[in-house]
Amino acid sequence: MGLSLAYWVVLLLFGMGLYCILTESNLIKIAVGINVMEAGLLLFLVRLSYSPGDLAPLMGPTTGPGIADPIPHALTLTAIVIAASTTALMLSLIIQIYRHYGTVDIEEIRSKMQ
Amino acid sequence: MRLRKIAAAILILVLTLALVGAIAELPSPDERVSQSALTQRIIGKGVVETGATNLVAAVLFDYRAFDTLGEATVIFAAVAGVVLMFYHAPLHPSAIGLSILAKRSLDVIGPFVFVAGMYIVVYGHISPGGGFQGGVILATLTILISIVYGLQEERRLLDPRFKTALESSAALLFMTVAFVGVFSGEYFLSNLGAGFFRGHPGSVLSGGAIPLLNVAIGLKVGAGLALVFYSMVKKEPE
Amino acid sequence: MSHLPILVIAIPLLFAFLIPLISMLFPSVRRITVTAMGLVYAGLVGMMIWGYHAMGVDRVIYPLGGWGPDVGIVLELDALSAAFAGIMGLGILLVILYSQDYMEAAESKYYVLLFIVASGIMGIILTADFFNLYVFIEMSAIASFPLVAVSRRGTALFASLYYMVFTLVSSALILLGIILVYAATGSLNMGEVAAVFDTIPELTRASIVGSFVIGLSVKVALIPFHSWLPPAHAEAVSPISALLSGVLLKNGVYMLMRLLPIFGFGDGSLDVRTLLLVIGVLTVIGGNVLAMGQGNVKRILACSSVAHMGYIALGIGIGGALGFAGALFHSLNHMLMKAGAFFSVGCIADGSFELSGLRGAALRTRPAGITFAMSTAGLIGLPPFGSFASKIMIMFAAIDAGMIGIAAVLPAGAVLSAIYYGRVYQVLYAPSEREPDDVSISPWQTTIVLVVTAVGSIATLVWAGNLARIFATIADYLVG
Amino acid sequence: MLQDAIQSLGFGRFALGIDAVNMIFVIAFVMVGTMGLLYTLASRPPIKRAMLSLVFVLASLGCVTAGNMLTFLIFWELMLIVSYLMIVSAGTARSRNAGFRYLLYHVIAGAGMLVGVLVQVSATGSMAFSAPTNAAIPFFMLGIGIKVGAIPFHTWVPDAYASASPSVSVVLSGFTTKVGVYAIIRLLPGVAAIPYMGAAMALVGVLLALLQKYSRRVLGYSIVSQVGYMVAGVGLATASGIDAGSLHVINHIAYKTLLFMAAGAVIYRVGSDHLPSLGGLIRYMPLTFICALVGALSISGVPPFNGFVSKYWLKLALDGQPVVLHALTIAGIGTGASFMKLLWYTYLRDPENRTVSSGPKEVDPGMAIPMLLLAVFCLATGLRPDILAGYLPHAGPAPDPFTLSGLTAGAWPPVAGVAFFTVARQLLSRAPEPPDVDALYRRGLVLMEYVAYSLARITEDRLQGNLMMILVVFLVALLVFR
Repeated sequence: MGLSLAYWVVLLLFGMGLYCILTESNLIKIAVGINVMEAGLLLFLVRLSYSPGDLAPLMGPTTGPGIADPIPHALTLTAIVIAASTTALMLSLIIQIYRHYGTVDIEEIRSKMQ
Repeated sequence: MRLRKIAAAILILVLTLALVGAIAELPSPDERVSQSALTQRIIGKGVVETGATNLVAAVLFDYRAFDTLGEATVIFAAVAGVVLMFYHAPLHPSAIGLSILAKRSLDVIGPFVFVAGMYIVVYGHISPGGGFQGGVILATLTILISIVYGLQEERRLLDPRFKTALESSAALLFMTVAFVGVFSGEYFLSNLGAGFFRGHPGSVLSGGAIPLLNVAIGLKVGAGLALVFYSMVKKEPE
Repeated sequence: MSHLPILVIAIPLLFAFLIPLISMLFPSVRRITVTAMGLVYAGLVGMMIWGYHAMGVDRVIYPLGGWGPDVGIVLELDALSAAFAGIMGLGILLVILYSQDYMEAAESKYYVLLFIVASGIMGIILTADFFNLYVFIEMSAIASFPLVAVSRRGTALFASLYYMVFTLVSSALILLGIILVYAATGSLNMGEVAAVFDTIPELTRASIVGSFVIGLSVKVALIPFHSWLPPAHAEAVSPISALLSGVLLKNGVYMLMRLLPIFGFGDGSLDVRTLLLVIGVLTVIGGNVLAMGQGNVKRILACSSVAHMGYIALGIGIGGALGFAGALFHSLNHMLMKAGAFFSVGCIADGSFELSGLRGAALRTRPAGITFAMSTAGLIGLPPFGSFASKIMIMFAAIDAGMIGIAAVLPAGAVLSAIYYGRVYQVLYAPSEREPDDVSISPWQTTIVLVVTAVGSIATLVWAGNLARIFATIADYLVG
Repeated sequence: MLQDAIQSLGFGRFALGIDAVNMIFVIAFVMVGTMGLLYTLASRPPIKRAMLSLVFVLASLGCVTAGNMLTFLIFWELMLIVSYLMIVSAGTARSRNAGFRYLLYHVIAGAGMLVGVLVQVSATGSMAFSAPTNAAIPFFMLGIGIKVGAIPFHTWVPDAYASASPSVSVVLSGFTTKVGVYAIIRLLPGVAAIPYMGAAMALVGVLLALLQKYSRRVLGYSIVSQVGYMVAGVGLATASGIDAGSLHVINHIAYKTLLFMAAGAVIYRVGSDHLPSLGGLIRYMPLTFICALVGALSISGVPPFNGFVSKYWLKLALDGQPVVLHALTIAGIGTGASFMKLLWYTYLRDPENRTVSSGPKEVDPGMAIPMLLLAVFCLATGLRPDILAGYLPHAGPAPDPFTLSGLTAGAWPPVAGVAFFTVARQLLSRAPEPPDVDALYRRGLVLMEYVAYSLARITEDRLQGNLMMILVVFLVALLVFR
């Protein structure tokens, strides 16, 4: 299919992240998986705004005709911050869980909860 | 377990292939005509309408400043959550810090890191960067201090209560700027329309409220992330 | 009226930013301040709804920063937003008031997060911008994760993480949908997207609708996406359980109601109605069956929330305006009853909510013992409680559409819920050996909250005629 | 269009009113309700329980005077809530379990009614009572069937009434099933299967009543049997059938309440209603015995008591239905036998049990007065059937029962029943209490709860398996619903 390479990378990241969430039993790796998945989405958003040869959306004296769409950039920034916040929160939860159960393995935690 | 891995792999493969179809139908950004009316408008009039030459900052702090308020709140919530989570958490970090060599090095580069952070914050509306990016650099400074000098020293320099107060005050600064629009008869988060100083686009004193918002966000993010780090590694219960 | 739509979002945020400062500088006045803040918040929401009503227009648009819908973000207040703002605002106020007695020693961060949730909910309800919607979804979700874990028990921590992973995956799906919307239309404003939605290529349209519907279904906890809900709602402290079940679940409901008409119910490519009907039936039956298999009062209530979301999904899935109106009405009722049930059970039991240890507990607490019975009877769907009327509306919509089988699912769910609530009554209201005089009376503020939920769930039946007419007008305007 | 639909649901338009059809029900409920409340008050219950009884009577009055189906439904469910509270108010584990089962039965009944009513509204466009559409009939059959205690849903009747506290079961026993009979008149006129349903109830009910070992269980099963008569009558939907059935309703309420009062009096004085351990009470409680006797004669249809009149009219109305008619006649024999058994074990035979022979006292006047009043009522309306005939729905010319053929037709089944009991007494006393279908239901319930428990254990706490479901459904939605 006629997708550019960047889109394949997006799908690859998205799929890898999902696969990691679905199969890893280590909580930290699940958190990493979520981040990878979100990274895929954000790359998609950024790629949408850019076509080869575009300039960054900084208006100066040398403004050319091809300027990248600034909106996805702004959205991406926002989404990155949100992803970082959730990651911080999730990691702190995992730390607390580790202090409680002495493990970050999801199966072991489940067996200890019963 | 192996079964789940195979199932997950197949599932994700099929799903991504299904998404390929959806993406392939999208208008390709490689053709210049695909830029929407919205994009063209912002590229065309952005500088005039906001006074900021960094269009990303223009979108982030003016056209879509409400998103930025939301994301600042997200950080605030995450910080509150982390602090809540570690409210009574005892842990034993290194209290001594690293060697004298590292300490002296930090003494030298510390001010530069601070200046770099502030620069990125203050110049956010005319060059790449902005409150979030600069704020993160400011927060790394506190992390460096706690690693090199130990948490006790960092705590002595920057009391967590001070950080909390700084974070809240910075958020309140953001709100104040946002409410100026309301009180001047314009709308919430109005920028130039509310009478903020336009300045000459490209200079530091330009872009109306955007630099102010950048500073507020920078302080808030810096204080917030420092608080997150401190909460995660702190020693004594407060 | 002019600035009220932004005030209901900005003022609770301001409160959230102020609370740390206040509790640092004047710790003694925190309680009264928080109460006042809650009342101010609810008052603003009330004024906004009243103002909207008084203006008599279809929609009020508030351009943020003065930018119109073509460039910036606008807030849009229409009848659906007003209705949900009322439901959620009341719910939040009750949660705040109830927390004051229940979480006496709570850290100030608890209320910070609560007000952030309050603000995020209003943002979701009022915004007319897709990406802004995502920001507010995340805002209210992120503030709710630590609230679930606030007790710091191991099970609560794990439940919070479980909830978090599910929510993040669903948010990622929603974000995917938003990105596709932007890529396909070049716009993020809901009205503009709705105007051109039919021109999007079919595969993309299906993917957009699919990712939104599935993402939102996870948020609404429809089966088979429900499994995060019972642990999260059961392990949280009681006011937060009420917040999650009574208020936050309605976020997803609101978004389904707001977005599905924009997507034309996926006509042409993805048949959302059939999907919702299938999932709805599964959810009503499955949720109740799961509730039957629990031995913990709060888990039972949590699973029954799943089932009630199934009722609402059915109401939406039936497709007609009447079903929509019934789903709206049921949202209101479910908020009152489920919040009331969680509030009451918080007073009845402290610490452990296992049925085996609660013999006769409801007889020893007043008025929680009585309000618990009332709320749960309402959850079964018996008169004189409002859910009777909303259930009738949804069933009637199904019968009118020729789906008697779907209509029969709702009372079947009621029968199943009678089984497990009957079991709960058998334990909670069994006289025990303890002296009858050690009845514990709830503090007055808690009592007010309990009475409001109980009386409210009756009042919705008394005024069912007017409420149904209001909700029908909204639904008519939405789906025509 | 939409507003019309809301309008047709009739929210907020509650209507109550008395007309020809429900007049007799109102009279019956008011009269017996008053007696029952007097009796309840005389037993000095906690004030809450007395209040519940009052609310219950009012709710059932609301149910029969409801002017539209929504009002009817609301009162129908209110009755359920109140009667559930009344049953469990006894405070024993047994009453709680019985109350739980009662709740389930009647929630199912309410569910059936709700669907039926809505189907009806959808067809006619209003909440007014109307002849049922075909789609609504099965749902009404389910709902009303449970309410009247139709086979195989009858088991809640003895279960609930025998487990509640005695004063409660006096009030409780009169109303619930009768409301079901009223619902047949209003909502299910002219469904051919209903008279047969009534016949089955009459037969099975009396057969099981004969084999019970507790007096209130005998009474409970005989309610099923007697309600079967009414169902057979009103199910005909002819003027004479409805009249006869309605008359039987008021007669039945009177004598069955009387019998429950007598049984309750025995429980208050002796502490038990276990038939094998009672006996000889005629010496200590003669007044109670007389009342019980009047009740037993009335229910067996012995002239000139009131049961005789209504049963006679019923049989006339059922002329075209030989199967039903014969079933009712056989049921009449069984009724005679079971009430002979009741009287024999409680009052007539020599006591084997020491506690009884220690000499319980006669009932208080507070309890005796309502009993006597009801006994007088039973006799008076038996002698002068025209007192009530004017209030019947059709108030048509009623045949005089006091003819030779009428008297013999009324008298022979109870006589045969007494004879049967005398002959088969030894046999009956050794017969075990028969199993009923509710053993099966309880098994089913336990099985269901076990399945639910297993399902809940299997599905919960499986983070990744459940996450995968999201993707599976997403994929299915994308691929299938396209």
